[in-house]
Amino acid sequence: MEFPVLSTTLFVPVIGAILIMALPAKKTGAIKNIAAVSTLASLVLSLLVFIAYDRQQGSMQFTEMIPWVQDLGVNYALGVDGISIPLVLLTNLIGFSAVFASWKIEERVREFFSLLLLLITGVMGTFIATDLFIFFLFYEVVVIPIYLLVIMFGSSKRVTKEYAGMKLTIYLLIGSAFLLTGLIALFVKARAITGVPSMDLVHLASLDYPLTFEIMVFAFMAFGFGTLLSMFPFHAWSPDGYAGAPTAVSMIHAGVLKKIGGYGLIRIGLLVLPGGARIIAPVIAVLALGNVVYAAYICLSQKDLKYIVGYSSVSHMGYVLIGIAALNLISINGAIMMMFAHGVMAALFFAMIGNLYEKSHTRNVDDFGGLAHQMPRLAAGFMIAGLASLGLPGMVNFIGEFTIFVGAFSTYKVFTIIAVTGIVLTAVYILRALGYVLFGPRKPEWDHLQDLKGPEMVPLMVLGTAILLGGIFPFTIMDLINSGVGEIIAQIGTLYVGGVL
Amino acid sequence: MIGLSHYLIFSTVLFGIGIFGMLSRRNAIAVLMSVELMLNAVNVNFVAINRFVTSGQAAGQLFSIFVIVVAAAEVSVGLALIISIYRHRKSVDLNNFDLLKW
Amino acid sequence: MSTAAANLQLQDAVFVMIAIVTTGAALGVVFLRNIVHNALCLVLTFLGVAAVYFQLNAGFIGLVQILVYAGAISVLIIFAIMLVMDKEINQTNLPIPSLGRRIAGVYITALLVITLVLAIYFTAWPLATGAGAPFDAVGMLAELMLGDYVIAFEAAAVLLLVAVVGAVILAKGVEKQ
Amino acid sequence: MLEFSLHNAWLIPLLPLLAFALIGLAMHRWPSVSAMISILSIGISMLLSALVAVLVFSLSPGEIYEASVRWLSMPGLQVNMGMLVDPLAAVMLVVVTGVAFLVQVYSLGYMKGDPGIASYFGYQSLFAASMLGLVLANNFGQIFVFWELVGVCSYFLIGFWFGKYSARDAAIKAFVTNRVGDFGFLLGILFLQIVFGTLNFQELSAAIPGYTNAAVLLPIAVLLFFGPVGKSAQFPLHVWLPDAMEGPTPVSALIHAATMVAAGVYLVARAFFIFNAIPQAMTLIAIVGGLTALFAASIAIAQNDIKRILAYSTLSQLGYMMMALGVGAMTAGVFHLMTHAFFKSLLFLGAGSVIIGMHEEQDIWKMGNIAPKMPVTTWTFIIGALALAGIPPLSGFWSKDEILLGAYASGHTGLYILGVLVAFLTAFYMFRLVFVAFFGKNTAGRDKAHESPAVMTIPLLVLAVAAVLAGLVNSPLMHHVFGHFINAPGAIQPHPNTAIIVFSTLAALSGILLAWLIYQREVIKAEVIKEKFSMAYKVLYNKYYIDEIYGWLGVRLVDGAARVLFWFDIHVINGFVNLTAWFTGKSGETLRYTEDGQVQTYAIYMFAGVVIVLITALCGVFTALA
Repeated sequence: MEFPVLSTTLFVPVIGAILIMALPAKKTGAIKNIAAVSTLASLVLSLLVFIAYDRQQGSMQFTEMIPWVQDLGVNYALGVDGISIPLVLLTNLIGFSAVFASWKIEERVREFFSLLLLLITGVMGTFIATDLFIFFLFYEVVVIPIYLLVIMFGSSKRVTKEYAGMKLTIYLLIGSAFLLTGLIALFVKARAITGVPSMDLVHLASLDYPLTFEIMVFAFMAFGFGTLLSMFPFHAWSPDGYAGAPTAVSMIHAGVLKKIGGYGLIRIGLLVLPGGARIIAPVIAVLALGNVVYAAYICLSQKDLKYIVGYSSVSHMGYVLIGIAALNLISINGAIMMMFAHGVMAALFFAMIGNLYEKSHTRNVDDFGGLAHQMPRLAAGFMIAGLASLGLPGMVNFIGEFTIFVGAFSTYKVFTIIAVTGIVLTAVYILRALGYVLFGPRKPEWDHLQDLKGPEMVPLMVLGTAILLGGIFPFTIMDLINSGVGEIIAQIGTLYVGGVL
Repeated sequence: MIGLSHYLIFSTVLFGIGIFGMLSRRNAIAVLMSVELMLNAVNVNFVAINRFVTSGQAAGQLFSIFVIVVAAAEVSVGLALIISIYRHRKSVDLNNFDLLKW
Repeated sequence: MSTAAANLQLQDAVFVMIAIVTTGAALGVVFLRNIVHNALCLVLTFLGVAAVYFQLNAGFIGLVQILVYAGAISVLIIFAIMLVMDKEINQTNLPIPSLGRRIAGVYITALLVITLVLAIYFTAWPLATGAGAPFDAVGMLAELMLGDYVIAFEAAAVLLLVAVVGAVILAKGVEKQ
Repeated sequence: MLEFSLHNAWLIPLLPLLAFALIGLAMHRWPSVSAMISILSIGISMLLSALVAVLVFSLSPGEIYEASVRWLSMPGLQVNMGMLVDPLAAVMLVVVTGVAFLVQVYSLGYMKGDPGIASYFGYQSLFAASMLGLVLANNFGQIFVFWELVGVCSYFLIGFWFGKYSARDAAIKAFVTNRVGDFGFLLGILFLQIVFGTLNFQELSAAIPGYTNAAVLLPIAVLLFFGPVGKSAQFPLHVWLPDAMEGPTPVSALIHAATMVAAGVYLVARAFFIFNAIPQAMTLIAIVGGLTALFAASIAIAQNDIKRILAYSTLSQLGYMMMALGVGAMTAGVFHLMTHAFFKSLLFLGAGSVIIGMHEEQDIWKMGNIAPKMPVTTWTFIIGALALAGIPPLSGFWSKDEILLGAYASGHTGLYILGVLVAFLTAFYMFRLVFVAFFGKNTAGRDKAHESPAVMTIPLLVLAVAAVLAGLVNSPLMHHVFGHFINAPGAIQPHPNTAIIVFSTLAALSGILLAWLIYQREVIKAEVIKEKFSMAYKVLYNKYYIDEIYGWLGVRLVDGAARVLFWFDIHVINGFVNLTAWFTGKSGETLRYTEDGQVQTYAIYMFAGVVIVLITALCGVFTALA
């Protein structure tokens, strides 16, 4: 038996959480160190997986399987392929950064970090599970820490943190209810076809389902995953949720949790139900336009930095959605790249905003001005995140956007043209916000703010490096993604979109 | 010719009387007694079906024994509860016990 | 033949009589206003049911029924009545004051009985041929109880123990410090 | 050595990139070290470029060198990072590295004492790297990547003095306006990728002639042209360039006069085979170019800020180049790009020298007669102005003449007349500037003026030499060697026409004469003209109110729509969400009264449920029986 690298990656944070819970609450330093070490261990392991994955061979690697509930065909089955590795890596990059972004927390440290570590495990689990039941189980593991973290450590501005936490959680649960319905329908149908109960994704994907069934179940999944991905018009949780959440949760939520939606849509939606995807894809594409343009417009009128990034992440998810909806190799490659890219970018953004908020106790754009004088490093972080957000080449986001546009353009001409207007709107709101916060005359009332230093630099270094390396050497990630998506496309045959557009 | 149906209808009637008693009496002990009626109706079913359908086996009778055991436990606990309530509230009238309302 | 047939008819007549008496007693349990009368009717019902068991070739169950229900439980109930009665004895078993709930009770009871009777009528019962042959029910019960169902049997034992302890504590009350 | 430099031409952009990385990561604490690294790297790049150019121009025309590495690839999409070295690229390499080197040297003097010198040189290096990458690009994907990167460098350098509101806003405006152009450019690239399956210039140029579906090719060409319109600040996206003068003057010289804004012209020249396949697109380019040339020149007449005059002049000259390309005179357009790079950066650097000498004074009316105090600056500036005006035998003369010749020879007589008019206006506004700023009557600020240090004047002198001589490469004196190499199939190569030469020279001379009469001899009072044409003057002074119109549209349409949509989001979508929550809460509020605490009520519910289930089951049985 090989070394179970995925399980180790997955459960190191849990072990950390248990250790933290065993410590006395006063030992905050030790608690933070344990959190940092355990997330670092996961990060290193996932980097190893990223490097060691055999791209020529493709398919699921590092697989592990332990039978669990045999009557239902449930196995504790893990495995990664080209689609999940970038997201696992993303989770750990952000998880590690999130620990450092929360370094200044002084109240209920033990609760905070143990919940955070559980959250990281939950998110990671969804990406490496190859069994539907395990996938769903980890997804549910995520919900509770999120809720607790928001209502315990969040901040109240336009909406109270209780409202934000409740909204977030209920949306997540509504999405998961639809998801569960779809999953159960799938399971039952598959058992009716083969007579064998199985929750194995590969097995489920290999079956042919009746078209009406596929459409129905895909619609359920599109709703469930779409809610998770903040698909228009189910996006209302996202800006409020981020605004209310503490920094680390905003980072993880915007960075990776949302990506579960896109990941699920590809892994379960497209792979298992290609027929349904064909019919419903145009609908998703239309809604994606809603995301891109509508949310970008709203960003223009926002004053709270977290709302700007919150709505902008809704807008960027539109690119992912249209990439998925275009149903071709290039666009799906782009969608996954975009998920990775947006993850690191949004996390960096939230880390910077959180840092600034912690010191200045405001997030209102108009309160600031000329902060680049006092805090050049913070300004650099903001600039990197902002330029990545508007899709500057050299940043990893550009790769995602460009690839999505190329892929989507071959399927939906008009839609893509509308979606590309997003790059102009994004430039406007991002540059305005950054300009108003960072540039302009020095304001003496912010002279007491200290620039980033010590642990605060970690998110900037880790995430900034990821953004730049990914942007300058895109083939390192793209080849990996392509090996996974290529397999999907090969497996489900050529996809075409049902409607004429 | 008396058959299975007659026994079942007899038990149904017994059960119905039990339900009505349970729903319409205000004395807690009377309600408890109604419940006993229902349990007995169930037992009649077990034994009758055991006799007519799975003849030569004893599983149905066994279950009625278990029901009796559980009923005995239920009665003892139920009566103890009633006594306990009576000690505090000086009443066994169910209409007076609505502390858990809305 | 004729004796057997007569025997059967006699049995039928006996069942009808038992059923009428038992049902009447059950009605008495519910409708009489004196709680002590109710309790006595309940004893009668228990006995009637025990008679039905005997008729169904389930002598052991019948005996258990008499011992446990007509014996123990009835006594318990009467003791309880004795402990809690402090009112006019003829007003001890009144219907609930809410007319609506009473009507709802009537409706539900009626519907339930009708549907159950319909269900019984329309069910194709897989009747066993040659039913009613006597067999060693007690021996089989013993085997089942200590064989396949031993866990349930033990659980029932524990349940009884817990019930006894619980009843004692509840009835006795916890002393305040 | 020559071979080496050709095969390793990728070093040319890479060196400044390394310099940027070094400065950004390690050296930003030591400004002078940063500056040295930057200048050294661009200097080596310049030498390499020169070697490359020498080699390319010794090959036979049409011979090119291409190499590329995989960057982003998947089945159906291949974007490489490559290099395409041909005469066009070689010329651009020399121009960019040469001007960048001189500007960086000049910056040593100009930026002296600024606290942000290290980051200034970092951005300069990044800009040089991106611009050189753009020049060397062998496919549209790569060109787009560097296109955006030069844009962001421009953003950083315009906003370099970010403490000023105006600099901040100008930077944002520049980037956003460029983004509008890039929107179309990106769509054009997407179209190309989808239609032809490749972005490589060589492959496209092989495929386009065989492709006859004009209904597809026309939108591609128009969309692609969006990019140059934004980057080269053509009407109607020209608004950012004058504001971009908020950046340090050397930046204006390098980025917003000589190189980056010429990238649009370069792109049109590079993709000439696409545009040339569609006559309508060519006409569009020519008209946009011509319009911009005239429009900007007319605004330049009424401006008072020395840098703004030069900025509008740049706009106008870029329009000239576009017009040249649009009429099919590709050689002339690129030729003018090159000569313009030299004399316009000379003018900007001269203006910078004046600004420094006058202690941050930019209004020409507050200068006056500074010539004696700043001789080198003055005379080099005048050389630049003469070159720009197109006085023989300076470089501007040769290139401008080629453009007018091309317009005339290709049958675009209207554009030709427009071109002559612009030549006249150019000469006029440039010498208005020269006479007012350097020889004016106003002596208020003269005493404080002083000549700049050698580190600034030497680049001026070098550029002045280039401005004088650069035109010769495509003159009859050198047998039109430039046009021999830089050409495209289908581009026109007209024969020289003496009448046109004489005519355009006369136009320029009369412009200078008019400026002399008005502003030096004051035969005609400037005020009188201003009074007489006050309406026209106001319109010109306010740049045709285009900024105001855009501002109004921006506020009304974009911000207004944003507020409306936000209202919609908060009140309709969120409102719906909250409504569901409210409904759930209310129904719970109502339904809780069904829980009255009566145990028998609960029993009723329970048995009601049992009855419902039973009846349902029974119905099922009945249906099965029926």
